[in-house]
Amino acid sequence: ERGADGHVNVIYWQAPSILNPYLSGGTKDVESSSLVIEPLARHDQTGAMVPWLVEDIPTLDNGGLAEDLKSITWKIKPGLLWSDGTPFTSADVVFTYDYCTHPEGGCAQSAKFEGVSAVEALDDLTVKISFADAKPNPYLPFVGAQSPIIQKAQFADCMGTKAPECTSANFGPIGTGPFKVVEFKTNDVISLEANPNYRDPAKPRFATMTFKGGGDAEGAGRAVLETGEFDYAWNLQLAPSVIDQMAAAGKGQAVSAFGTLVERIEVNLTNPSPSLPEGERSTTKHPHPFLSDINVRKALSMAIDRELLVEVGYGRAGRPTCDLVPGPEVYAAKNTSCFAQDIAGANKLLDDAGWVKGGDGIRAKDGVKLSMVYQTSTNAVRQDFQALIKQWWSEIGVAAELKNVSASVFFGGDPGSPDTFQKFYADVEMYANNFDGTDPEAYLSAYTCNKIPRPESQWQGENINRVCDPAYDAMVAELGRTADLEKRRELAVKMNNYLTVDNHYIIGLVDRGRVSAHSNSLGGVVLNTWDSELWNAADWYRVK
Amino acid sequence: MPDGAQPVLDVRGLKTVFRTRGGLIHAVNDVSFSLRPGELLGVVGESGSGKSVTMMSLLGLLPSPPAQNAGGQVMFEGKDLLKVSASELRAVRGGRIGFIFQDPMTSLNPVFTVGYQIMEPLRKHMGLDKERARKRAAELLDLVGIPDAARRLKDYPHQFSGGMRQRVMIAIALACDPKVLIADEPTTALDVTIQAQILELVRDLRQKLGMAIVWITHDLGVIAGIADRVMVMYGGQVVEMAPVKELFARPRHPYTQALLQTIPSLHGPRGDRLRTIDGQPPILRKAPSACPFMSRCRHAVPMCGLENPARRTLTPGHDVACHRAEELAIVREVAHG
Amino acid sequence: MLTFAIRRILLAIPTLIFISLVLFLLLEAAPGDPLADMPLTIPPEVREKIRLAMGLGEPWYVRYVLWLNNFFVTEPLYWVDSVFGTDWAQGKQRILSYQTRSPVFDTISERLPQTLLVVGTGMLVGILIAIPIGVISAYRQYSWFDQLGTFISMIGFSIPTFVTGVVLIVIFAVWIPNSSPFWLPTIYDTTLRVQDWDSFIAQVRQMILPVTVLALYYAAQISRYMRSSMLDNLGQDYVRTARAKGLTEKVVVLIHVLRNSMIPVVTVITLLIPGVFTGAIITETIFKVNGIGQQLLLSLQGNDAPMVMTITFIFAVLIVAFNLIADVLYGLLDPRIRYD
Amino acid sequence: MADPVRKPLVEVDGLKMYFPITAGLFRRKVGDVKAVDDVSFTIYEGETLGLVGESGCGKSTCGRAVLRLYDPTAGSIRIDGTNIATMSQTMLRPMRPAMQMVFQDPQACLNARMTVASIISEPLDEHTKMSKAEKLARVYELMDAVGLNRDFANRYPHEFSGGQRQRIGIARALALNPKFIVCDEPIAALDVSIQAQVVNLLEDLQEKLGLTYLFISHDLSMVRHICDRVAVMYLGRIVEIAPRDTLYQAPLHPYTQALLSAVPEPDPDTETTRQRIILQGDVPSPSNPPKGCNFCTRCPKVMPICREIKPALVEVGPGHRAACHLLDNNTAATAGPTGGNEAPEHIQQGENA
Amino acid sequence: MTDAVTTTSARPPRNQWWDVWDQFKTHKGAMFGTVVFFAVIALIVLGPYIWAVDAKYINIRARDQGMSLTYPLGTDQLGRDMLARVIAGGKTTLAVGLAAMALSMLLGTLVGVLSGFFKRADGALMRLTDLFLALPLLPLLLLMVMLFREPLVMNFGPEMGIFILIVVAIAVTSWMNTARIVRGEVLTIKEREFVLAARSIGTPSRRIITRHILPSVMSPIMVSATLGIANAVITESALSFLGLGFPPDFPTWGRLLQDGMPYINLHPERVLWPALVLSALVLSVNYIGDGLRDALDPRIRGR
Ligand SMILES: Nc1ncnc2c1ncn2[C@@H]1O[C@H](COP(=O)(O)OP(=O)(O)OP(=O)(O)O)[C@@H](O)[C@H]1O
Ligand SMILES: Nc1ncnc2c1ncn2[C@@H]1O[C@H](COP(=O)(O)OP(=O)(O)OP(=O)(O)O)[C@@H](O)[C@H]1O
Ligand SMILES: [Mg+2]
Ligand SMILES: [Mg+2]
Ligand code: NI
Repeated sequence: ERGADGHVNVIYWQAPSILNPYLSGGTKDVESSSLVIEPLARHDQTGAMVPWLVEDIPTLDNGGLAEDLKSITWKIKPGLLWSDGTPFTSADVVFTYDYCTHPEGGCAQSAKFEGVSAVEALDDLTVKISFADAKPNPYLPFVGAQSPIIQKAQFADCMGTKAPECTSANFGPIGTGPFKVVEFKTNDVISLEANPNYRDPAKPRFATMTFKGGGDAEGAGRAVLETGEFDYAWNLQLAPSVIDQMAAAGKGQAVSAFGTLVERIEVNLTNPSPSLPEGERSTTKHPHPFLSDINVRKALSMAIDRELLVEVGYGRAGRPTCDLVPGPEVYAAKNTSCFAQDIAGANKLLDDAGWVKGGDGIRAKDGVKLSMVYQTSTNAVRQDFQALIKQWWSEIGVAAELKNVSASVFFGGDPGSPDTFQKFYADVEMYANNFDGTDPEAYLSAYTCNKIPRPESQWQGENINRVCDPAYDAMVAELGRTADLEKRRELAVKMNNYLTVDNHYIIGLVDRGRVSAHSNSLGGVVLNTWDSELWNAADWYRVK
Repeated sequence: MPDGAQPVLDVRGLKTVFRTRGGLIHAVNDVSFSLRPGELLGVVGESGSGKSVTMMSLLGLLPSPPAQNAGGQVMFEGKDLLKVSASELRAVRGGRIGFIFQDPMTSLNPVFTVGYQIMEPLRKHMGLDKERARKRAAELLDLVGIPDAARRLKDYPHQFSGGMRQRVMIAIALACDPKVLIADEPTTALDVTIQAQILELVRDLRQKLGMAIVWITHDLGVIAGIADRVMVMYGGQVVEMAPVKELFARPRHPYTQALLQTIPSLHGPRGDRLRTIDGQPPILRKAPSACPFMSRCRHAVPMCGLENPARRTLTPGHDVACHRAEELAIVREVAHG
Repeated sequence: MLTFAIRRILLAIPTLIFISLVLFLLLEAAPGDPLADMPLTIPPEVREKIRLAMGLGEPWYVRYVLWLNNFFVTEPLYWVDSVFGTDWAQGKQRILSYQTRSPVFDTISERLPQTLLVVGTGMLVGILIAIPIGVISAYRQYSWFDQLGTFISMIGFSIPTFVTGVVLIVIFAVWIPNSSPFWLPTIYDTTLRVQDWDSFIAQVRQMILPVTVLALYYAAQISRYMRSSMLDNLGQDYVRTARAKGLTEKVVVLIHVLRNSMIPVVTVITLLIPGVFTGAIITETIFKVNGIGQQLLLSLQGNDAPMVMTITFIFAVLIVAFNLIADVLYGLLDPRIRYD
Repeated sequence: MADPVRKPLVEVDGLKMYFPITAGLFRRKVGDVKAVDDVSFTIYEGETLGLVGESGCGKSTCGRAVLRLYDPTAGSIRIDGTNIATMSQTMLRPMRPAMQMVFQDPQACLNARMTVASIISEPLDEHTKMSKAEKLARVYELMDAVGLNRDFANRYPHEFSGGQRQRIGIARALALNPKFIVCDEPIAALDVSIQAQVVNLLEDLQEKLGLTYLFISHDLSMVRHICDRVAVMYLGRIVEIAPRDTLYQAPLHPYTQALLSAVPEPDPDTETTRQRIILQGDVPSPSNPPKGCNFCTRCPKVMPICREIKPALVEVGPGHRAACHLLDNNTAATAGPTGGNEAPEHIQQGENA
Repeated sequence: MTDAVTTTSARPPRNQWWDVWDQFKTHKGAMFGTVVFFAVIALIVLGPYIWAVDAKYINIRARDQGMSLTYPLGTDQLGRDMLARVIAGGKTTLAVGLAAMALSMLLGTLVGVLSGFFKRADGALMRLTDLFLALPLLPLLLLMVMLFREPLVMNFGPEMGIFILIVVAIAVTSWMNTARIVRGEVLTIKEREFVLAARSIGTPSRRIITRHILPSVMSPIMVSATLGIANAVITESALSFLGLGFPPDFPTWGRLLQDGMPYINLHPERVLWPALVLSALVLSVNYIGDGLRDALDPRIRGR
């Protein structure tokens, strides 16, 4: 029965700053708002799509998807109400599209609507999305926590430049989700209560929820596992031994699941040397003096003991990987060739390639020393990885100078800063990235020549390694034309292998799962890495 | 000078030492004196001779540590002040015995009004309520010659000039009609014209209130003007004690003699060179076994190094602590002649 | 005194404007991007659009003047409107945070209460501990109490709050089972409203740990000042005068000496007060008090320039203001000092 | 008795030293502390001029201004014929050795962190290029001269008695063989028994080295002992200046008279019988002196004219000048009705001087 | 008529520092502090010879060990020897603390003395101080790191370059209190008679400052300096925390503390030891400061 289980406490150590995912792409904001506003369909914990506000998933079979892949038609469940009691209609869906694609709105999720030519309401409960070109993967708009439906009535006056000024709407969106916002304190806390108009009268089981933000992963884990003050803690990026020790207190348990997030080392194929004139550093004008050599890249990869990295850094929340695309099941390449650490092999490889160890133990060839800068963002686990990897590399005669940059600078796209991951003023850098949903197309398409960050593009672009190979560009184009799932799979694996095990441009390290924790008394938690973690909060209940 | 009356204050064999890092300092050695009612006892001596320490140790006002009483008794109203309880002592301080300190600039608390500071002892010792205490405080200020007294009660010490602050100090000391007033160099920091004002005031007050006063000073001129008897201190000891005229006319201790000769006179014949007392005051590190003045004394004999001369009565009322007091009296007489 | 204050205020205006310019340029020049927080999955073109929507397309001087105008004109208008129900602001654009897209002043005013409560109480408790410790240490200089006090305050000074805080959490929330009455919450509930006795107790309990950490930190500093100030004053002549008046030691020390000793200490405390407004970053983070300090840290990490700019500028204003207040207080407490 | 043949060493003419008082929003100058207000005197080579007066009357300021430790507001200071009143500090530096100062508080004027040797050799460091050994030799010489044991060279000031400290100060002043020394209350902080030593030392040095002193003091008996001429100051002005004996025997200004009568005599017989002039009240603030005669607020012989017009310093005897309307009246009484009219003119001259 | 104090022969003036030392020796707290301080120094300087283990060597198989004979202070989460890390961290921490403190004192004293001594410079310098006081530290540090990190690292190598950067950054943001205290002190000392005496001798201002003013403001400077070391050490740890500090594999005590925090329950010794040495350092420096303050003042020295 709705509200029977009283109160639940959730802690996210990153505090949500806004409840409108269209104005902020931050995970914390997306996930917290997913308690309130919902998309048409979601992915479940296996990555499979499940209808959410619609009757079923449109497919070619059920006719929801046009044969030419140029349109998709969603049928909304009848009788849905917003939390304020007004009916949920296709007009809201259309409005959401208009809202996000308004040219002055600065919508954070506009990529979701890329290629969409029109969104029309066929009737109150039917929405048709048309694409400019055939779209092999049409399940981007309105699927997943990033593109939920917002209420037209509430946001009608918040279009374009007005968007950020609608504070009360942004802080308290009216939704169809299990909870509604009572009070939102930005970067601090959200008080929620059960949505009286939620479609399932028995849900949610909790009458109220406190969604607290702030602090650090350690404190959040402690609050659930050790002190028992909270019921659910998100994303415990902590050393496994620490989590185990906390869990030993017996107040709660850690749960984990895997998605597409891969911790990797990106190899710079261009020369980042500070001696180059500004504007030419890390550009394709100057190939990297030694990382252009595949043997060096391969040796770097071979020297790494990924299993140990997992053990040290992620425990249950990680598994070794050589790949860029570790999931979902259908697209996973499942290479294992790199799992065994092979220092001797790496040494031999380098010896054979003519890199000889000097008196200082560092290899060199033609006066080029294998000495590099290894950067990453500031984060305890990454720093441990850096230290470990640095040592392994030193065993194969490669020197690394470690550098860590505050995450806000590293991931901030400020073209003025020398320390961003895109500018890549280092020889190798380590971070994690993933893709939304279950389709890797956009993700794999990043490594084309035209997406190389360069001064002319204000250093924007996702091709961090500066890979530029017409063959790869061709594969990207082909993937964009292929709708057949099996063919897409083959192509994706090929592309993955091209970037990783074949060329070692990207040295995959750890397939990072998510570890969250919930108290023993919180039932119904199903950790989902393909969507919001809180996707099924309506089903949560108190274990009696 | 009411001779023979019962003394109000009788000090016997007072000894005070300081425990410092460098060892003991015997600042006051066996000082005895008595104060008769209504009498003004002048205390002179060079700087560091123990004048202030003596007076402060009477009332236990020295910081302890390092100061420590090493013996003696201070009889006041039938009780030994060195032995009474802390609360009894507090009743005497400010109530029965008033104290005026040397430096009027620093002896008043800068953050309280003058009125508050005068009223404090009144309320404490006489149990006056606020209103009555204020009235009395105004009377006192008026008494010490501060015009517009009632209004000035609200002023802070820094709004008063040095001379006026000293008057305030006097008012505080007089607040509870003390039997004894101890004034520790009350005019040293003041100008001559202001000093003259204060001296005049004290003469007046003495007549009006009739209390016994101990007046410490460096200035023999002041002593000559107001004292009934004089106690000369040197090296923590009393070296001579005599009625004022007697002392100026017939000083018996070489130190007193030298002291009288060092000061140039305003009117007398102008000598060519001032007489000096050469050498250093003694360092009081050990209990005295010799005459403390020996090293600077022109008349020292071997005897002086062997034994600290005891104080003896030379003529009635005139005590000296010198082995050669009798001879020197004659020497000086001759020199005068 | 009044002219002194006015003079100082007039002098402060150019200083503050200059400070604001320096701050703005600093933030401008500092590396970092407000979009760093967003997932890497958001493509660059979208990011560029978002940046434009935030107003980052304008040159810095335009944004600076805009900020000045907003800070000194628009925001006060809004404030007046909210107090008197007028409509002078007429919907002018306010200073919006990049992160929350909401007016920074709303966020600040939302957070100020808990910061003031927790950090303020921390300081207050710190002062209340420090003063007696300072007084006793000075009065009994070189006694064991004094030595211990010195020792503890040095420890308090040398161990960072992130250590003391966590140690307290481990002791009071982990080792002590949470069924025990001595168990204390470690996560500050900012939604708690004190309505009745129970919620009052809950509020007190959740404040104990952060307040303790802060109090230790402040007490360590202030007790040192207190001690040395007391020592200075205990040696003064007026203390002897007070004793000679027959006052009890209690009155002498607690009225005469303390009052004088407090003069420099009060000004030291006054100068510490601006820190109360900006909160204690580390303590707030550890205990999730989510006050101004934590917001500043978040904004810095998120390169939320309008928020950082506004908070730091308010801080600058407070520093300047409290410097002035300290001087005025000094004049009020110490009658010898008259400014004119 | 000013010997006209003797050469004047220091000539001070119309010296004014005002300290500005600022107030208001913009720190505008609203007035002056007239610490020294139009003072003129001459000191002849080898003589000692005494400067006496109450605390705060401007004695120290006058002494310091004469040495250009302050920049005077107006007036000229001629030392050995050179006007130093407006000279720049760098030009002045070579003149410094000729004029030195001994300070009132022997504790405060010695840097507690320096040894005696380094204190005494500071002037040598500044003005000579002596070697270390030479300097040490000179320091020992100076210490001998002022009667300090050479062993004390590396002790610190606090280890000395007041008199010894003052000797250190005097040794420092003597280091550069000055001609002229301003002694700013050199004995005020000393014990009576030690005062005599210092005064004797000063006299001996004067005799030996032919020094000229400006001796500032408020101890009238000591001034009488050491000085040849005495100037009495009140509230920034000289009220009377005369050869010593004249002044002490026949003081003309009521303030001088009061001052002399206030000095207690160490003689109980005269003390009890003496008639004192007790002045009432305090010295007015130098920032707001009375309109007429500065002394009019306390003067026992005050007349209406005193509250209106500042008397000028007039010659009343050989080398004896005083500023009092009483004296005008005396002269007026003898010089006839015109004298009364002359007075205002005097003032104007005095003001303009 | 001999002086009460007579000695036989004239000794030439001896070095003043001997007197300072003589007095210093008598201060119990200061001697205790010195002993602890030198013990810490000895640990840092001699430690690497006695305990010749590479602080950066990762022995992943031996991670998270408790205290044992092979690992006297245990190992960290990567199996690095904690004792070696404490020793190595001390070197950096102490160097940063001392250097930043020295630089901050230098700046503070310079500004304080100039603004206290020269009336005309006062206004401007005090506004400057206000400005720095009101500046937020974090953006300033971020900016400094961004602007200067690369050039410094290029010229001095990664460790030295960042060392310089951090020292300068800490000093630049912490000199203001010293400046204010020194200014206040200079203002009073300037009015003292011995300064006037120096003027009357003709000593130029710059030598008055060096000879008279500076030694007299030593004791407040000493006090700020002792607090300054603690402050610098703690700021350094905060900087490491923000990723602005030394390279992450480069231990400092602040970083050891940071690193140990998550393990406080599991391996409390990882926090305990760095905290212990850190406190010992700060405490000893404070006591030394106390002793020096007394010893530098001949007036107290005489007692
Ligand atoms: N707190 C103290 N610690 C150690 N010695 C002290 C202390 N107070 C006073 N003395 C010593 O006691 C002796 C007597 O000092 P006292 O103050 O009584 O002298 P005095 O005669 O009053 O001198 P003055 O005329 O300068 O006031 C001196 O030698 C002094 O050094
Ligand atoms: N630097 C200054 N700024 C403002 N006023 C000053 C300054 N120096 C002195 N005065 C004022 O000038 C007047 C004369 O002071 P001065 O020190 O010359 O007096 P004095 O005769 O030497 O007094 P004392 O006998 O106390 O030494 C005093 O009122 C004093 O307050
Ligand atoms: Mg005394
Ligand atoms: Mg003077
Ligand atoms: Ni003579």
